[in-house]
Amino acid sequence: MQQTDTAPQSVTMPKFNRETLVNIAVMAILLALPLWASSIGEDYYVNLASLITIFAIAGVGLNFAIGQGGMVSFGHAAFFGIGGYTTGIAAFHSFEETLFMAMPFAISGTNQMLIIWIVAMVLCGLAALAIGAISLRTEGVYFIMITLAFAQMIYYFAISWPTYGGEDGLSIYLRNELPMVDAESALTFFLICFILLLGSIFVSARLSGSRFGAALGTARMNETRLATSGIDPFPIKLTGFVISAMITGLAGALFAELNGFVGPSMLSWHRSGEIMVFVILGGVGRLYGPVIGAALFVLLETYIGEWTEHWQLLLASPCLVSFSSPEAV
Amino acid sequence: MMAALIFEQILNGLQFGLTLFLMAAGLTLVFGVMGLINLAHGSLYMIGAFCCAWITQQTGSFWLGLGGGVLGAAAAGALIEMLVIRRLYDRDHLDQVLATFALILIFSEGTRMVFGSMPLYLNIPEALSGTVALPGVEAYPVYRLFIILAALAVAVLLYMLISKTRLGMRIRAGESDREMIAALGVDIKTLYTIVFALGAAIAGLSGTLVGALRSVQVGMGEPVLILAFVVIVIGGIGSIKGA
Amino acid sequence: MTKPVLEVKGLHKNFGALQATKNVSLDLKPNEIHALIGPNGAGKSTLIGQIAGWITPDAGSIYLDGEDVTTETVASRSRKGLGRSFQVSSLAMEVSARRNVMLSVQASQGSSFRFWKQTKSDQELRETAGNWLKKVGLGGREDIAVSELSHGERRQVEVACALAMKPKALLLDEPMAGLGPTGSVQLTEFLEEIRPEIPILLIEHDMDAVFRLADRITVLVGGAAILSGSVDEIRASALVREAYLGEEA
Amino acid sequence: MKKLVSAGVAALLCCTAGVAQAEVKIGMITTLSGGGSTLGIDVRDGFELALKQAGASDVKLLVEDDARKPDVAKKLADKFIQKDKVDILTGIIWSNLAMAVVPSATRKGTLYVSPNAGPSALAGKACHENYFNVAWQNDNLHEAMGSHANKAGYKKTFILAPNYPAGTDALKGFKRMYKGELAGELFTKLGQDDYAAEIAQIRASGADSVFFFLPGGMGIAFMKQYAQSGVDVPVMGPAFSFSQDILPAIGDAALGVANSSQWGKDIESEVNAKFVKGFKEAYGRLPSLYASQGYDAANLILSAMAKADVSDKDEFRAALKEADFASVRGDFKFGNNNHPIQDIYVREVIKEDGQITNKIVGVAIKGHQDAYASKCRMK
Amino acid sequence: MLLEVKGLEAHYGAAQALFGVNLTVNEGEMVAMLGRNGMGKSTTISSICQMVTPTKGTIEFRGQSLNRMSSHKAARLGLGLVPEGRRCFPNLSVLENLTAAARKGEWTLDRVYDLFPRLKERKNQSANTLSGGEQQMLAISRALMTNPKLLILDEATEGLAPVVRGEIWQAIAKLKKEGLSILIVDKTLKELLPLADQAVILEKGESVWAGRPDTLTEEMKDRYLGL
Repeated sequence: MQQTDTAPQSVTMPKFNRETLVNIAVMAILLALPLWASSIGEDYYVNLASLITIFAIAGVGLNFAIGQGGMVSFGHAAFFGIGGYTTGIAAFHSFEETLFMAMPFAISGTNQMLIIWIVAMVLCGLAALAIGAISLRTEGVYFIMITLAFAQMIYYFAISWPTYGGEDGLSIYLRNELPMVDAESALTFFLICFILLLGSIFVSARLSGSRFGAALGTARMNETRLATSGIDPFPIKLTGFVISAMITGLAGALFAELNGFVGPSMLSWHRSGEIMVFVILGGVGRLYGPVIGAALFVLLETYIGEWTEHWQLLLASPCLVSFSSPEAV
Repeated sequence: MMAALIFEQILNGLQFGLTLFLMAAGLTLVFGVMGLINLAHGSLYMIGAFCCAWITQQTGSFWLGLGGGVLGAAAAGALIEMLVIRRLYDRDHLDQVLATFALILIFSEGTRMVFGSMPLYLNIPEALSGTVALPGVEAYPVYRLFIILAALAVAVLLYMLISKTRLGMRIRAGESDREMIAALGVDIKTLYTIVFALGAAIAGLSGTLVGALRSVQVGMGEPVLILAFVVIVIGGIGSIKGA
Repeated sequence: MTKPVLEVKGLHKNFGALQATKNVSLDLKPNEIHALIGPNGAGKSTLIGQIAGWITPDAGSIYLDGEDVTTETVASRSRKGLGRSFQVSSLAMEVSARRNVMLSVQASQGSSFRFWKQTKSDQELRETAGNWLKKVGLGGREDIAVSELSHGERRQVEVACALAMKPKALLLDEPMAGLGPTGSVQLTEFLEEIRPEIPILLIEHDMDAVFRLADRITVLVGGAAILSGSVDEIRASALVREAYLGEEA
Repeated sequence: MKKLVSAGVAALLCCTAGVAQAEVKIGMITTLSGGGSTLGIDVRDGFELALKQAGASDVKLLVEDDARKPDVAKKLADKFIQKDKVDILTGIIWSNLAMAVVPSATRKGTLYVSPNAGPSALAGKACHENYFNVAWQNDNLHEAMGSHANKAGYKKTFILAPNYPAGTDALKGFKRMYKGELAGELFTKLGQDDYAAEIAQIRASGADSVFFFLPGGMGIAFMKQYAQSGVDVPVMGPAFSFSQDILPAIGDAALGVANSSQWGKDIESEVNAKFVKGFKEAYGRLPSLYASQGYDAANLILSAMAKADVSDKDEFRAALKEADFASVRGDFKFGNNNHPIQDIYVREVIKEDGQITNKIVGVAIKGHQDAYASKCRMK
Repeated sequence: MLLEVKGLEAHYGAAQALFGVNLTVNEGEMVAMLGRNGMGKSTTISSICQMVTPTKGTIEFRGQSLNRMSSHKAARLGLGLVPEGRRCFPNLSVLENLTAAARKGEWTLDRVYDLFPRLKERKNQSANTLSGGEQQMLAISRALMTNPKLLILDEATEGLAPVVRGEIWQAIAKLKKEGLSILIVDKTLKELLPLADQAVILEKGESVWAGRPDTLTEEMKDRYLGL
């Protein structure tokens, strides 16, 4: 992650190094395969691509916290789940034609994706604000454990809330709607996800390159430097954490749409670990890393899972070697 | 009637709390001395239970199984310390979390390959089945009482080990100044392996005790691990008293 | 009497039973270099920590340019004009020297919550940072990652970062350590150069440098400032020899 | 996730029969790992046995493990429908999983034949023409036990079940028939394996009997801990708590306990004899009621295949509804909501040739239909 | 020759701390290492004890090369370190501090208590409740309990009251008399120089002078050691 600056005039010229080529290739394949699969009527593969895309968005979110801000959150499943449950609950009320809250705030359910996305992101942002405000006062292991503990609290909360399915989760019988397009179509839904992935990568890149990004990056590399430069690390990190949570929350909302189901497993700590694995597999701090990580993960799960039920063993072993060998990925 | 119920529930709570304590003690020991966050601690709990189940099945003796569970977990702990964990001490916590997360997957899948995914049920030895009358409760299961006593015994032994023996002194010394204890000629690597195996043995013991009560299955350690983490976060990392 | 830029009054700090700082008062006037010396364990780091804001004093107050900053955060003190360098380098190692200085520049402009405009195309920001680096003698080395720079060069970057904040006072914590003989001579010359612009509180073991630079010296022993005076006064003081070198002169 | 023995039966038997009609693809989502795996394994084995005995070469059965997780089941259903393009789904054990999978699958036009779960929602308001339950509506066995409790003269029963759709249905079912008073009512966590707190409450409640519904590993854990607790209040439950798959694990603690079931291995009929014998020969163990349900589910599908082509959905549905097959439990027909109308027996746990098993001791309810049928709009 | 250090260089991260240190200690000898603060004395000691890995140069102890040896193995060869800042284990009692790392030999608890009777009085007290002087005694005793061939004392009298200093110096003199080899760093030349057999001066990470202490001129003292 050497961000050594180039001379100003060459900044406008994109650098075509190997990583850029790999990124372009990965995105092109990710776009081309479902188009092809859809043309021969294999929606299954289109949905697989959507899954990769959604996981990639979740990874982009977490990568912003870890890769940019150095905040190793082990509780991002909380945001993924909140995003998912927002979709599930909105759809539930829309389907049952009941109100989310009675007086004084009568809020009805909705089946409009755009509204749901915004609500999901706002809710995740608020949750991250609360969790971050407490967690970010700690460091290192404590931060990891506290984020884990918060996610676990939300997990138990979801389990013990029978209105929304408790342990059983909620089914979304009909996919929610977007104006003008047929989101029920697998390909359309994939394209929506793909555009949102590009959007989240773009936003994350813009933010990283901004003044705010410079401050956040310094918080990761050397917090002392940041404070000495006269910038309070806490609000910077908190803002970064919130942004990261919002992106991951959007992914959760999309995940719920894709599966037509939300359940507490979206909130489990295994999920947090998995999102972290997307980030690590693709390389911490690499902008397109989560795409590669999510693709590897989903393909391994799908295809190695075909011939051995012990696919996780095959996933974990190389990870273990790479994490514990001196020169990490 | 009400008082009896409350008393019985207190005992049940005590039994559960003590099992958590055993898990948390192992975790904090490892964290306090090595500064390592070990997510795979729950796997050692599971390994203890499976070793016990297997040996009990082979030999028909629960007591051999119990011993085997503890030793098996300790051996597994020592092994992963030497192969993997040792490389993680100087790494950042992200690497520690991920590597031990990978260990969980490996242990879970490995156990599933060997033992299958059917839960195993252990039979409690004759001597421990049945109930005893306690003041306030007319009948309390002997085995639950045994867990309480065993966990208390381990807690006391652990306390003695840490506070009275030379090994314990070295562990505490290593906790406060690792470099200095090495400079005095104590092999810190071996010490760490021992501490890790000790933590694993305690986890294995609680897995074995609880496994016989409930069931032995893949993933059984994780809920306990997560709860133990919460206990630790609340109790403050690194202190055995906190656990 | 000129008004002091930095003033410390009656600072106390205990760690458990250990009295790390005992009623320390000192000040820094415009255009001067005030050196703080003392044997290991005399409480210099604790004192610096309190002045910079990492450690909260138990009693006493700290004034920066007449304003009480005793309860302010590190970042806020930096914004108000307290620049500092560290014993152990505190730079962001993975990025270029320029990036490190750019952060200080943007902070001094108070604009870290700008999310959209890209810093790498922000010519003004880049050039300002570049100028500071040139000033400390790192012209041509601006875009090299700090991890690739030598130890001495990193010290220079740190000073550039501090200067870019346009500080009212500089706090330099053992800037000569690890520089080697030539390095420390160069840095000494540089400090001479900036002395007219910014007063410096200098903590240093290198006595050659201290005696050459300092206008005033304060000796800290066992957490207390036992003596303050000119170079010659300190050299001559029996009290200092005894406390500092353990000799009874 | 996990792919087990699957591709199977058709391939094995391909050489014996000529191709009669288009191949029927069946996707089975069931629980093969974790605490509830014995149920899924028995359903699968019973299903496969029926196919094997029928020599059905035109059936392709795909089996996947849901690990008792709703999200996994949902994912598998999507995969079966989208990728493998199955005609019929089957196999789900747990009602919560069924609720995650069945409504959307049947709505998308896939047939679902339930060999176990029968949540009340799917029998009533949300019934669907593509959904057939070949086992029971969840409440049935519990209702039977409620009426048995009256006959046995219990006046103060303590009841408990896990907190999930089938659990709430169970207690509702029991209470629908039971006339005595309740000593207490508890919902436990699904998958719980320590019942110390519940047993303490039973002890304190002064109950004269305990009715519990804790399927799979939960029941084993409960019964073992109950036996050690020294509480000697008689227990009763639906067959799920004393089914053949878990009786050996519970051990002698279960002897003499009454339980309700729509099936028993001692029902005298040709088809039941063939099933019990075939099952023992093929798998070396006694069949459970889950196995019988899997067996019936397969036979129901086979009976429909003999009458209609699966590509003609309407005709095939009608053929299924006729239920023109020999059920191992005896008389079987579908009600308006595609749920069975059947007899329910009371069994007792006994020891036979050194093996712990069940014996039918009486009939609890005859020709029983579930309580939700009237809410279903289907005719 | 007990200890021989040749051309030692060491870094802390990117910062070079030692630029070439040469030093020898003979059996039964007391060698003083002199120099102002920050000149590399402590780093030299850390390098000898393998707490810092030297980048260049050789260290030989009792005929064995210590290069790349782990710190505990070096200690077991007979290096007894009394580090700068004492570094007693604060959460251990005095007795535990003494026994935790003890190795068999002529130094026993009784002998250590003879040397510093105050430690015996406080044997059950935890180390962080001791005064600075007592902690220093404990640090010295702790090193003695490992029965070292070479005792290394880094600033053993710094920051102590004059009376306590006196006690420590007496003990050091006693140890020397008993024939223990000692490498010592201290700034109180008045007590140190009469005791030492050899002296080495470090200036900015290099050894610039070595010889008998009585040949050290006032001019050199002022140049290298004075204020």
